[in-house]
Formats: sequence, structure tokens, C-alpha cells
Amino acid sequence: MAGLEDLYKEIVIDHYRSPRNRGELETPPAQHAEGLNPLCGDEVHVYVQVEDEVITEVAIGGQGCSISQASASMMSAAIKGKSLAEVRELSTAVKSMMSIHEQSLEDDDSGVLPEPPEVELGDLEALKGVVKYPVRIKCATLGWNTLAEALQS
Amino acid sequence: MAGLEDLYKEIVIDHYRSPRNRGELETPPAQHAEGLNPLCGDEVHVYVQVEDEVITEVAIGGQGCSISQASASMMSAAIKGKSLAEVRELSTAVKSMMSIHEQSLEDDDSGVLPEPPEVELGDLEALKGVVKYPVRIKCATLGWNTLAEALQS
Amino acid sequence: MSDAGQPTLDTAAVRADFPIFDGPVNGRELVYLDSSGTSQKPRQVLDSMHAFYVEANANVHRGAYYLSDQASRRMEGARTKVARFIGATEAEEVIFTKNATEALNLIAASWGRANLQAGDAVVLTVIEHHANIVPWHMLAAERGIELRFIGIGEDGHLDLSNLDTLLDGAKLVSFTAMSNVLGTLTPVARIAEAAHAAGALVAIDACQYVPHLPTRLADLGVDFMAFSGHKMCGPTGVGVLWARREILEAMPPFLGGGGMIANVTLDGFTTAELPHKFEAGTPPIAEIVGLGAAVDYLDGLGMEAVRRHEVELTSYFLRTIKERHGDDVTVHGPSEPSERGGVFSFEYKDVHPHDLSQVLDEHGVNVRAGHHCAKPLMKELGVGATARASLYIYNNESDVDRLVEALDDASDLFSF
Amino acid sequence: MSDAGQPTLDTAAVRADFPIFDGPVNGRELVYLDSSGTSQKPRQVLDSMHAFYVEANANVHRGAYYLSDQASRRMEGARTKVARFIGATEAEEVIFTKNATEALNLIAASWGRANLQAGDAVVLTVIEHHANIVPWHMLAAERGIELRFIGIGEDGHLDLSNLDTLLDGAKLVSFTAMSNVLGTLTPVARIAEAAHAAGALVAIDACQYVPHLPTRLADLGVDFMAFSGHKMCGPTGVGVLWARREILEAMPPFLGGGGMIANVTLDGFTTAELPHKFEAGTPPIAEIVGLGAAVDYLDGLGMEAVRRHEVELTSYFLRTIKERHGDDVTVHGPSEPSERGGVFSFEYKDVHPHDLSQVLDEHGVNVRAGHHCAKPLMKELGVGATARASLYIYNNESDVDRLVEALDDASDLFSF
Ligand SMILES: Cc1ncc(COP(=O)(O)O)c(C=O)c1O
Ligand SMILES: Cc1ncc(COP(=O)(O)O)c(C=O)c1O
Repeated sequence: MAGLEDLYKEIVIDHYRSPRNRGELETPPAQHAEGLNPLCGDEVHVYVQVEDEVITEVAIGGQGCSISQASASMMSAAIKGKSLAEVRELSTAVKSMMSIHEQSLEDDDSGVLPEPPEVELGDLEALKGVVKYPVRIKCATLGWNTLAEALQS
Repeated sequence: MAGLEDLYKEIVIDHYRSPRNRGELETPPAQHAEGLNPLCGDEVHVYVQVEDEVITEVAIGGQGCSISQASASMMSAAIKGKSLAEVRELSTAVKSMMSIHEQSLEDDDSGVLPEPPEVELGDLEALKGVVKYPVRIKCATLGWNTLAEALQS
Repeated sequence: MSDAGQPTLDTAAVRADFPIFDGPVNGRELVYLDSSGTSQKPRQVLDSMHAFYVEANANVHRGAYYLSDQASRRMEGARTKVARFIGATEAEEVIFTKNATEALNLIAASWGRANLQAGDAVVLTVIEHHANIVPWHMLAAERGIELRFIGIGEDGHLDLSNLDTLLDGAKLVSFTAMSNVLGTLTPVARIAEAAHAAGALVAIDACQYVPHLPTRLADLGVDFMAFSGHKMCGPTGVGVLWARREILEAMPPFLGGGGMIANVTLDGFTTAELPHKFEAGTPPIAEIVGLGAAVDYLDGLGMEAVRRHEVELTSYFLRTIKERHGDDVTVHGPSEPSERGGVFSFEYKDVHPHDLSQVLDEHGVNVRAGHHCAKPLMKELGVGATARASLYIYNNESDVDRLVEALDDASDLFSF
Repeated sequence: MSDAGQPTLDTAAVRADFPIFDGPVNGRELVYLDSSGTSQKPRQVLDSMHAFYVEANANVHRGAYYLSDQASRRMEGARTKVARFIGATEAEEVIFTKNATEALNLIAASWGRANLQAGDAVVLTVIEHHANIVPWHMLAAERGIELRFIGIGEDGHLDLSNLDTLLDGAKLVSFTAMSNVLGTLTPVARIAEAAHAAGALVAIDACQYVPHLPTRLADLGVDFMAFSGHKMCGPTGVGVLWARREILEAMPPFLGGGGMIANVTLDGFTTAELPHKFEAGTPPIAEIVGLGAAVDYLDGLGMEAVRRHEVELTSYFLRTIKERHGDDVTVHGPSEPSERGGVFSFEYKDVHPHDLSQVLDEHGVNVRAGHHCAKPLMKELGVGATARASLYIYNNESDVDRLVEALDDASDLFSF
């Protein structure tokens, strides 16, 4: 598959084939949100259980393309056991890796990008290739946006 | 005025400067209609009195450009004392002079034009030049269309 | 390839008219299979708009000067061309909108508000594009009208078994003449006849019909028809609503503003004659001119030949993909080429359509993945999304071959 | 010609960008004085649309493939450009419509229906274009809202003496930022402040403002703004509605269809995020791209320089026509160039505007004659129609001279 190795890295395909933390949690005590990408129909359901500012349990449901499902799976593995503060840093780091910076219209185009937080990304690093496929960025971030919603709910 | 002599013939300007049959008639017995060209604001009011299928009296009101007002004035002079049948023929002849043929979409473009009725046009002949200025055709026919409405009312 | 000596298309000549096929796109030879989304544009259409802007650009209908008159003539000339193209008897029945979606909204908002009361029924189908569902949901929420849906039956066709029940007391039947997902050609004349017999008016969404089949309004027997310019070689920014004169004349206006009035005072307004009554504001003048050129272009090819070409290529597609991929591939919609257009929603193994589209793109093969603005139909089919390939005048057997071959790559990556 | 060393426009260079000035039009050198009707288009805008069609043409937002992504990026890039051009803080507040008329109808139909009850007052002015009157008449007929009109005072300005009374209990003030008949620049910020103090929202019709003056939303202080692309070097077929995010989010959708939904079922639908919620159906993609190029073009000239050029040419026009024709000519609107734009409705002796326009056209001088879609204002001025000359970036002193000289011909023909 000349050209697509950056997108469909082995580890990504692995998470797609064997999604981690697949399932549901009882709400409450867990918090829950369902994310939908209306353009392509991807769906990610996120269940998180938070105790003392730490994510103790996580479960993922939904259906969609390899990137949306693998990214959600990787996210679930990465956030389990982490504090909310750590999760926030991780989320910012992932989004900045996909070159999403909350840029305002006042910034000039040639502006220096904000420095991403120094975080160990682990498996998540494999999603770096998505940047080259801008239509897929929404797939890759769907899980993270749904997580943010679940945490707010 | 190089180029516009065909449009603004002396006789046209004369009818514009000194409009014939200017005024109103009492309705009833006269019939009355007001024509409006919404694109340019031209207005022509036509009053006609019909007795035994003959137009015995005619009066013209309104305001607008030289072509609309001159054409209405010339029309008033031409129809006074004429039978309704004669007036219908005249109207068809004037419109066909301005190359308005009720063409349907089924006709092919290269189609032969219907033969105009053989009618003595007199002064009205002077409006022939309007054909070259298609936006003005509506001005020139406003009086005739308003007459048709007045006769139907 | 042509049957019974009937002329079909010279696709090589057609392709030469479309500049987008001149060179590589993103470094690859372009296999464009998303004409149901939007068609590519021939030089003739682009040139007509360029010529408009550099020879005749002015606002229409309101100027006595040469340029404005030229602009009005080119625009009205295009209206006549479009009217002839669909077999309308009068150019004034052709209303230019911004797209088919606006045309369908116009029917719902203007005719609907004036004619439908709480409890009145409008009949749609479950295969409709959102453009022919959402405007009716909006009216239903406002007015309390009832929406009924014709279901889907065998082989991608509509299920008309309970048509009489659905039509009972209905005021309007509004449905697609050809599905943008399944390719299904619906029995327009038959439904129209039944609807009229039941006292309902009939509207068709002809977005996928007018670009692909000879359209004779007299044969279809409908009261309203909506379609878009950009799917038939025309530019973006222009669509068409056609309706019978008596209906249009009885309808209240839709948008208010310049051009659609006879008079305006501080107390109220009166409307202009057709077609202006429904064309508020500066129309998409250059786009209408471009649509006129598109119609000339399609007329030049001949819509009978266009349809024959698409039926042939549809046969080739269905045959070739089955030969190569057997049961690994499922193509939705009618299996008989004469009963459908060249729009193929398909599934390939369990590769997600989005991934499929991405892998195919790597081969220069452009297919769309998603719900194709037909979420109720997706639900009906039991899928979240499909990949969709669609054909037009510039596609050839090689395009089909390229798609069919590229599928192997997806298999390598994703099948498990 | 420039004052205080500030750069103004090099009109010779500007004209060279506009292909319509390359050769004669109808055998005559073109003096185009109808830019309030529509502007001419620079090569850069035409090229951007051509490039779109031959490099990036596909439907937007719904495809994973390269072309569709390119189309979406060029369209969204244009949205960002337009947002910056008017000083919006977020690109999502820029909604693309087919023209300004649709934008104003959107406000009336969507915000109006959701927020106005029988008896509520909307304040307009007597100088409005029909596009900002008729939608409110339509809503008034449907809802029984009350329309109030700010009148006209001295020297073509609005009469604000009874503003407080008019605003009392009003829910919305909707008015033009610059008259398309008189050229009057209205005191937008002042009216907006008074309206807000009275609890009303504020909409402006900026059709004649955005193309001609630097536009900073923050300084204007309004809640809604509508304008058209075709009057600012952009193509036909695209307009803009800008409104504050909170307002747009609270508004119900306007047209329903593809692209504006989050979900659709047989029972109902939910709407997409801004800006898509208000952009149903295939947008005028190429036209939006063209508008983006127009904004780049105007930015390149600098809107400060554009305004300075127009003020200077306005002074020249007012001075020259008076010098040559004295009391034979009456120019409506403010006498002070800094208080107006370069739009001149004028009367010449008692020659009817339509005849005037025809005679001038014979000299290649294009001016519009009619009511300029402002019939209530015509009534206010006591005329049935006016001739109107309007200036833009490509006009120069020679254009004004040609108009002024050609008037003599009309005198020869018609004065009596
Ligand atoms: C002040 C004003 N408002 C509204 C409009 C309507 O714009 P459009 O016809 O592009 O919708 C125009 C131009 O015709 C205008 O000058
Ligand atoms: C069947 C059908 N109806 C309606 C539409 C909407 O057309 P547009 O987006 O041009 O308004 C489309 C295309 O998107 C379609 O395929």
C-alpha cells in the first residue's frame, strides 16, 4: 500500500482489529457521552469512571472507520489510571500532534505555533501520520472530543 | 445624436412634447386601465369609450419615458373612431412590427415569422426603430397592452 | 459496444472537453467516480461563464444600457434552453434557485404553507435525500402535517403494495426520480397517476434524473420538479424549480426583495409576473448562463446516447466487479441495468467505507464514503455508511477496471 | 490627487486587471458607472474560479478523497478570508447565502419567526432597498408585527429626531449602512447604540458598504450584517450573512437539506454546527472561492485606499457636473463627500431617466435608470425614477468627464 503506511501503521491496524476496553459501564457511577461525526457517520461512545480525580475505569463503544475506532481504543488504553490533569495534557498533546491549535482569526498565518506540552505519547504517536490526511483528523479526534464531553457530563 | 435617430424620430419627439388626447374620461361610461412597467416605472393610463363596437372617445394619462408616452399618444390618435376589429388588427400590426410574435418553445428558432396583417400604420410606423433597442420594446407596447386591459374591463 | 447500431458516446472525445482530465491530479491519473456528488465541467461551460464576465457582465432586467441588456438576454436565453431540455411548454415555468435544495424548500415553504393544514398528509419515500425530507420535517413541526413514507421492496425498488393506503387523503407526493444511493429509477409516471387519481399533487426530486436521462415533462406527468445545475456539467450556485404555471401563479412568494415585486410601498407589496416572482435579488446570472451552456453541451451529445452509454457502463460495472470479487462485494440497488442509473453503493468485505475511499484515493480512484445525505435509507439498509461510485459521460471501462483492481489493496490492508 | 501623502489607487493598474476594459464594448470604449448594480470582475477572481474547476472541483465536506478535500479547503479558506475582511472574530459566524437578499430573508424568516410576536415592532428606514423591506412585509402579513420607518431629513441624511420614539419597544432595527440611491452613509454605530440601549437587536444591509469602505464589525457594533459578493469584485451567486455566534446558535434553521443536519430519521432531525446549520445543500462552492479571491484583491489594494479614491472621485464628480451643467442638474444625497459613497442619483433638466440612460449608452456611458429597488424612497423624493451613476475602484476622472459631456446630447434631443 504505497503511500498509506503513514496512516495505517501496524499498531493502528492492531487497535482496529483488537479494540481495547470495548464495552459499557454502568451510569452512574460512570459518566458517558456519544460522539458522532455527521459527515462520515463515525460513532464513538465513551464511558469513564472517575474517582478522586483519577480515571479508574474506561469502556468504548461505537462503530466507524479504522482511524476513529483505533484512535478511541488507543485513547482508552492511554487514559486508564491517569489523573484528570494528566489526561488533559495528553489530549492537548494529541490534538497538537494533529496540528489542531485553537488559532484565532487575529493570529497571522506565519505565526509561531504554540509549544505542545512535553508528554510521553506512547502508542498514540502512531497517529501522527493522520496530519497528512486532513479529512481523517476528525476521525482521529472524535474519541478525544467525546471523552471531554463525557467528563463534563 | 449619431445612432439614436431611429429611436427618437422627429414625430416621436413631437408626440412626447405635445401628447394627444391627454386627460381622463368619466368611468362609466368609459372603460379604464392603468399599465405599469415595474422595471422602469413607466405608467400609462388609458380611458376608452366604446359605442356600437367603435371607440368614440379616448384619453391618456400617466408618466414615463419618451417612448412610453409618445407611443401611447400615437396610439390614442390612431384608434379614435376605429372599430374594435380595426383596433385589434392595428395592435397586432404594431406588435409584429416590434417583432413580438407569440412564439412557443416548440417552434424552431429559424422558423418563418407569421405574416403581419396588412394595415396602414401611419405615424405609428415611426416606432419601428424601437426594435433595435430591445429594452425599450416594453415601453413602446405598454400603451397597447393597457388598452387591451381597458377593453376587457 | 453500442447495441442495435444506436450511437453511444465517444468517451475519448468527451474527456478531451473536460480540462480536469488533462493532467494528473495529486500526482495520479484521475478516475472520477463521484458525479452523483457533483459532475466535472466541460471547457464549453467554463468558457461561457468567462465570456459572460468579460463581454456582458452587468446586473439584469433593470438597465437600459447595452451591457445590462446583454446580460438579461444571455440569462433569459439560458432559461429557454433549460425549458426545452426538460420539455417544459413555457420558459416562465422555469425558476432559477441556488440549488435543488432551495427548490425543494420553496415547494414546502411556499406551496406547503399556503395549502397544508394540521393533519394533512404528505407522502415521501424512505430512499429520499435529506433535501426532500428535512423541509417537510420543518413544515411538520410548524404545521402539524403528517408525513408518510413509501418503503423499500425487492431488489432496491420502492414497495408500492400499500400505495393506495398511503395516498388516501394525501395532498402531495414528493419523491426522487432516481435514488442517489441505490441508483433505482422510480416509476414516476405510475406514482404520479395514482397520486392524481387520489387528488394529490406530485413533486419529483430529479437531481439524479435530469443529468442522466432524456427528460420529457409530458411523459412524467408531475406538477413540480427540482434539480441542480452542478450535477449536469453546470456550475455550482444554480438549481431549478419547474412547476406548472397555474400552481406557481397561485403560490405566495418565497423570498422577498428586488426583482420579485410589481410595487412596494411602506404598507405592502405586490408580486411580479413569473418567473421573477420567485427570483428575489440578483440571480446567479453567470451560473445560469453556464447552465445554459451545459444544456447545450448535453444536447450536443444527445441524452438518448448519454443514457445508452450509462446503461452499458452499468452492465460492465456490475459484471466486472462480480467476476473479480464475487461475494466479497455487495452492490446495493436494482440488478437490472435498465431499471437503474450508474450509481453504485457497495460494501467490500468488512472494510469500512471511509477506509475504502481512502485506499482507492491512493490509486487516483475518487469514490464517496458516507451516508450520502440519506440517513433514513442507511438505517433501512442496516449500515452506517456505504462507499459509492457513480458514472457519467466521461467515464469509461478503464475507470471501472481501475476501481475493481484497487479494491485488492483494501483487502490486503484490512481484511481479518 | 492624493491628500496628505496617503496612497490612493493607481486606477490605470486596476483597470488593467479587469478584462472587460480590454477592448470596446458594442463598438465603444466602456465607461462603466453601474457598480452599485454589480461590479466588474478582475482577472484574479475569474482565474481563481477557473482554477477551482480544473484543479479541485468536487462536492465539499463529504468526501475522503483528495479532490473533495481540496474543494473543502478552498471553500473554508475563503470563509476565513471573508471573516478577516469584515473583522469577524470567528469564521463560523460567516454564513454563505446566494445573495444579500437571501441573507436578509434568513434574518426575517428564521430569527424573526422565532422571536417576533404580533404587535412587536421592527424599525426600518424609508431609504431601504426592497430586499430590506419586502421580507418584513411578508413577516408582518404572517405575524402581525408592526413596521416603523425612520424618515429622511436634511441633505439626504436620515431624520433621527424621533429615534427614541421609534425605538420604544422595538425588537430589531434593520437598515442600510449606505444608500444605494442617495449614497448616504448612515450613522451605524450611533443607531446601533441607541437600539441596544432600547433593548433591540441591530441588522445592517451592508451591500454598498463592505465593497467600498474598511469594515470593522467591532466599530459598527451590530448583531447581523448582510452583503453580496457580486458588488465587491466577486462572482454572482454568493452572498454573506454575518451574525454573532450566540444569536446564530439560538436561531432555528432556514432551509433544510443535506449538510445542515447532525442526524435525520423518519421522525425528525437535528442540526449541524455553525456555519453548516444555515448552509443547506451544495453551497456555491466555486463562487465562494471567487469571493475569497475578490477579498484578497481588495485587501491588496487596501480598503483605506479604496475609500480615499472614492471620496476624491466623488468630490470631482460633484464639482465637475455642477461646473458644466449648473442648475440643469440635481444630484440627490449628501453634498459632503466624506458623508457619502460614490452613488449619484441625478436628474437632468426634464429628460426622463430612461431616455437619459439610452442617450448616454450611445456614448458608451453605462448608467442605470429606474427605481433602483427603492420605490418607497422614490415616492419620498417625489420622482418615478432616477438616473444613477456609481463609482468603483476602476473609475477615473475621465469616466466622470465622459458622463458630464454626454449629457449635452440629451439636452439637444429632449429639452423643450
Ligand atoms: C443596499 C442594497 N441592498 C440589497 C441589495 C440586494 O442585493 P442582491 O441583489 O445581491 O441580493 C442591493 C443591490 O441590489 C443593494 O444595493
Ligand atoms: C437525489 C438528490 N436530491 C437532492 C440533492 C441535493 O442537491 P443540492 O445539494 O445541489 O441542492 C442531491 C445531491 O446532493 C441528490 O442527489
